[in-house]
Amino acid sequence: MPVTKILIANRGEIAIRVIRTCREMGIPTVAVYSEADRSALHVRMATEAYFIGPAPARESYLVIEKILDVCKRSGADAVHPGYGFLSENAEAARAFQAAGITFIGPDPDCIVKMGSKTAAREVAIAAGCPVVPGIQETMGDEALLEASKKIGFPVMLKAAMGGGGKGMRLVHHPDEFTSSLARARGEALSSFGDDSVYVEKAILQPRHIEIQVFSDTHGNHVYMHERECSVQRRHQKVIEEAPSPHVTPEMRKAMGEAALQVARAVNYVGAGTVEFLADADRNFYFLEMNTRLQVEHPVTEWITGLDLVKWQILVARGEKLPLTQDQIPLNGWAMECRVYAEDPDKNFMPSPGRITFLRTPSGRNVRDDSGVYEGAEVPMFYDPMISKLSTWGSTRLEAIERMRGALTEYRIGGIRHNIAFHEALMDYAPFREGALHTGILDKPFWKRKEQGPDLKFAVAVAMLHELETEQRRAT
Amino acid sequence: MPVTKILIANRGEIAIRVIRTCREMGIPTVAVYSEADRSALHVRMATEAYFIGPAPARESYLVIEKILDVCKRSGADAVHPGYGFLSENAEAARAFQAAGITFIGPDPDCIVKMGSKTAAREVAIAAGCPVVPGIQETMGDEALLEASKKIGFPVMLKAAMGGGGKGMRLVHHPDEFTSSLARARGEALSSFGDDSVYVEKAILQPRHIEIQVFSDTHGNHVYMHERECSVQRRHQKVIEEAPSPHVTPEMRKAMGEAALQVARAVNYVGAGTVEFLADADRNFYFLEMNTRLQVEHPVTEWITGLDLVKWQILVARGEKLPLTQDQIPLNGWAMECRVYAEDPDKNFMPSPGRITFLRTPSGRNVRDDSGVYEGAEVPMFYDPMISKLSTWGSTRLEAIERMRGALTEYRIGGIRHNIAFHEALMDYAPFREGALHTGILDKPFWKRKEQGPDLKFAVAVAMLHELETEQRRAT
Amino acid sequence: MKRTLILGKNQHDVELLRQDGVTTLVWEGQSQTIDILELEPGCYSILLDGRSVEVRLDKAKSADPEAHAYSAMLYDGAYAFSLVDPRRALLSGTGSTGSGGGLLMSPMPGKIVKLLVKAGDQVQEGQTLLVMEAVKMQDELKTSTTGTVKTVHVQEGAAVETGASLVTVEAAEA
Amino acid sequence: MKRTLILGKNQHDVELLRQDGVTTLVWEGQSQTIDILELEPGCYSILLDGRSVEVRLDKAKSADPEAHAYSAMLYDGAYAFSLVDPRRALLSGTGSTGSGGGLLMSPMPGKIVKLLVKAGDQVQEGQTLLVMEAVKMQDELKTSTTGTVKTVHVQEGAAVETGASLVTVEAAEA
Repeated sequence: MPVTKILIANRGEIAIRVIRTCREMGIPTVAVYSEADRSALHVRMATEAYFIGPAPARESYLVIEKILDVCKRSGADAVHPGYGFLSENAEAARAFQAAGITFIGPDPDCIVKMGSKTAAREVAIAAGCPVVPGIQETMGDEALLEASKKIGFPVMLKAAMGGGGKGMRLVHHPDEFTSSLARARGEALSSFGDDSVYVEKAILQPRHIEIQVFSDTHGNHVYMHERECSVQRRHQKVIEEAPSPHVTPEMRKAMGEAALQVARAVNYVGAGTVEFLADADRNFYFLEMNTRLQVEHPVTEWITGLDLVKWQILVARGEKLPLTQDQIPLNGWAMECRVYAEDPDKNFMPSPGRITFLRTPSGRNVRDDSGVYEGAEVPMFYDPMISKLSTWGSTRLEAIERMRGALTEYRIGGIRHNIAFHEALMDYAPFREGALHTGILDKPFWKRKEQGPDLKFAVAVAMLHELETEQRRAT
Repeated sequence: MPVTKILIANRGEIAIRVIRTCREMGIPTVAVYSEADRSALHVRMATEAYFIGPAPARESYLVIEKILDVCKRSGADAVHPGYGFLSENAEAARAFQAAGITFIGPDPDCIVKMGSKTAAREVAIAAGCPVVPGIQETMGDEALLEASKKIGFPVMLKAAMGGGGKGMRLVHHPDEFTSSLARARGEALSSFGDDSVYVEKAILQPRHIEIQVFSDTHGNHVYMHERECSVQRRHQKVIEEAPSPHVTPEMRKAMGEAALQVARAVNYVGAGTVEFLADADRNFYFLEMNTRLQVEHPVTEWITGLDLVKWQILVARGEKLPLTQDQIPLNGWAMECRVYAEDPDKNFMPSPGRITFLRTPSGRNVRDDSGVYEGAEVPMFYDPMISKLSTWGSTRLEAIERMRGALTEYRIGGIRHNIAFHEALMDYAPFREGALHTGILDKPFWKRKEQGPDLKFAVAVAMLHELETEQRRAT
Repeated sequence: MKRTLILGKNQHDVELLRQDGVTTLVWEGQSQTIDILELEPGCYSILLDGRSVEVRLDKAKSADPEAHAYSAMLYDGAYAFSLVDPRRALLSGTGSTGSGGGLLMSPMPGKIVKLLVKAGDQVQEGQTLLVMEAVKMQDELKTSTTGTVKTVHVQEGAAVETGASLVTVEAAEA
Repeated sequence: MKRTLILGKNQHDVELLRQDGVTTLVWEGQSQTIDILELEPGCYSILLDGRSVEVRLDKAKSADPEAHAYSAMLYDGAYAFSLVDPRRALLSGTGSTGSGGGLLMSPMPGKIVKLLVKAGDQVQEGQTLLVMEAVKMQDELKTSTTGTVKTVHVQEGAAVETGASLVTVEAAEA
């Protein structure tokens, strides 16, 4: 299929990420922007840029017809959806196909199948991939309680159409069951428009470990090892790394092969991620499959040296995967911090606004995937992630120390952000030791550091100096 | 030897480079600055900073007593000299030793020996390392002419104490000999205070290929493969890469082992570089040894994944080399462009001044070792190199395409610079094909590109808009 | 001239002396030589007996013209400092200020959803003065000063920037 | 209002039309829809029928108050453009200007080492007008206009910034 001009149906850092690879491949890019994004970096960096409507995503970035219209106006013959927005929208993928435009992602049927947790679980079971013990059917309240008793508490309630942690509830005891279920259904309904809920065995202190898979249209499938994504806050990933300190070579191979079984079972095409929960004994269980490029793909790029966006484009062109399984490298260790416009002192409340000052870190084995610039506006309408800072080291500790150095260099003015929170995490003993699980951030470990005496002295000097200057000016 | 606080006797990007590794290792740093450098980035990033005198380097950065004095005031117990300045100054190394301060570099005797081209050549011959046929003795004019006739023209005249291409002359025919020799002696005298000149067989269209070596105080020596540095302008490196497109695995091994023979012969300690000339038939000849960290060390760091500054510090502490020869990796390909404040349209005249605008490239496998920031002043007193931009790719072509993309993102305002020159080089066929030799830039290949129609239109729009705004304001 | 630097609940006597080309910071009676360079407006490179520190001051808007107060934040937006005349420091009861002399400032750009006090009201430390909204999340803003509401600088429904003055509370005499 | 854009030896009739909220660039009679946004002073994001181009204008100092000329450089410091009234374009003989209307500007910060002309002198295209020095290298600055020296804006020994006006040459009538 021809991929000669790519429309990027996204914004922020992922749009920049795709533009960079397209530049290297000599492919012109088409950006789209809402009213809130005329001055955004992706508009400045793309070859072309077109307006698609009001700031709310459902009136711009999520409107399939508008994206199709820009394809026609610009002559783009392919669409890269990034992550979020239309990336796992089967209707969009179908609409592009129908218009003769290459959708850089898997087949719409595959998106549909993997978009339903229950259907995905069925696929995994059929493919011989281990799943968490539980009842995959959605059912009434009474039946769910009975099923939970059979599985044995603690159990986890999950929204059938869910994602991102919404509609998930841990239930320790039958007594809490009814009220927890009501809340889970409520969240599921408001978030996904569907109150279907199912029940699973709860894995306590689980690790979230995922396998990057890649497949072409010729039936070739490879895995690019694992990513460790256990460091989460409210089910949202905060720090990702590759490889995982928990995974042995044997476990890596077993997880990789289990993930490929799932990919093969759905004739997967392109970049995909099979997510697993792992317990302390290195048992692992299929969680879900994301049929798109993942936010945290840079850590995989660091340890393999591969360009995942380039591979996506090659696959979309109908080419074969450039490497076979035994040619996929695994070198050193990579770490990624998600930098958010949010206030760690105020319960991580989003902090949109104008970035009045920006100094980004650089140097050896530091990568900053940023969607902003000095003077840029962080709109209140979208996800407040402004950058992904990643580092590589020959060991995990080296990657951590490099990350801490890079965080020290990162200066963002005008908005609140979570740099200091990440700095504290780099020093947090359970994190450094690699004793990770998805609840590692539940214990309040973080307090903003007191300023050292030198910083106080310096503030005094700067303020006295400014006051003097002001008074001199006034007289 | 204790290395608990490091004074960096340098400025610019190399001072930043050393600070970054020290931060990762938890070692406090001490910067020194001249009158021209109070606002320089290394002063801002170091733990401490001390003033050492007027702008000219001979009154500040080159004054050994001033550096020693700051060691005492700050309690620094080690000095990292960077490159240039005191890095190959045996007297400085001795003075630090005498004061009980660790000099992060080899023994002073070793610096002396390798500082003289003729002595270095004797070492190489004795160590069994091939050298360019020639007469290593310095002698009178008549004797030099006779020797040249014996070697056979063309010959190369070289300053015995020289470096950086100064005092070098290619002589094609005996008729030109006398006048060329006079100019070579004149340049040698004014540049190095010594008019001694020797003669060598001229290698036509040679490649400049160098081997990075590393040695510890326990007699261990490794090489970290080669760097290709043939792309030079007036004997100054412009672009470096690793590995070299000219070097086969056999040649790499032979060159590496020849370099180690030299290192062993002088009981070398620390980071060093053995430079070779190579001809079209893959013969290689010892040129000189640099007893310090090289400007272009990042390309070696890219392909090996190693931190050369960290290794320098470990060796200075008396530790053993972390890896043995067969553990030194070689992955992919790396490219480095030296970004200068200079005007390629005006014969590369230096262009000091204030950087009014700066946007540095980022993203996957892009590294910018910069010594400046937006608002920084590039002083007229020092080397006008402001940054080293390096990229890595799984192949040479990928590294080149990534470099071109990164150059496109690099925006520097307020001063002239050579970004557009590097962009043009990335498209220059002999360069892309890897047909490199030290004269590749002698042929004028470069003309600044005409602006495309879109840029002209946009300039018209911007100017008309500004004019309107101005006129609205005036009325 | 001596001033009082207020950091959270602490206050320090500070003074900058300039003599014979040497600048000295006197902090609670202790002196150290300093060198200060303004790199760009509000951004300072400061050497304290050689130790290199960088400070970026974002002046917060103060609606109180009499204050002579000088509020500042570091680049990470997390700390608030004030510089006042020593007499005022005593008067305003800064021993219990959160963001400088009883002045509540906006921690984010957003909208004032609800005002819960008016001038003259008596308030207690920890009491909610107003509710703000940003990105569809609401936040209750509390005072860290016990005393009397002197001025309410904003109206319900108003859009405010980070650092905007919201409510000034005059501390009760201790 | 129509203007003439001068780029090196070329000149183009240009006009910006604004109607019903749509802005149009007319370039030598050809129209295209444009969208312009000032990102920060002097830095523009421009969409030309969708094509995204960024322009950073560094205004060069012009010492000629009558010029109405508008000189600009892109961020890489390499190109000079002028915008003039069409009548002036004819008068000033811009067909042979280098950096805009016979005005020689400083290409770098440096020192004027030697002035070789004075007001009233006749000069030829390519003739050296003065010698500058920067970083110990000297550079001869030549005119690209044949005509008469109108004004010498600098003195020997003066330190000048990039873009400073040095010498204005009035073009001879063709």
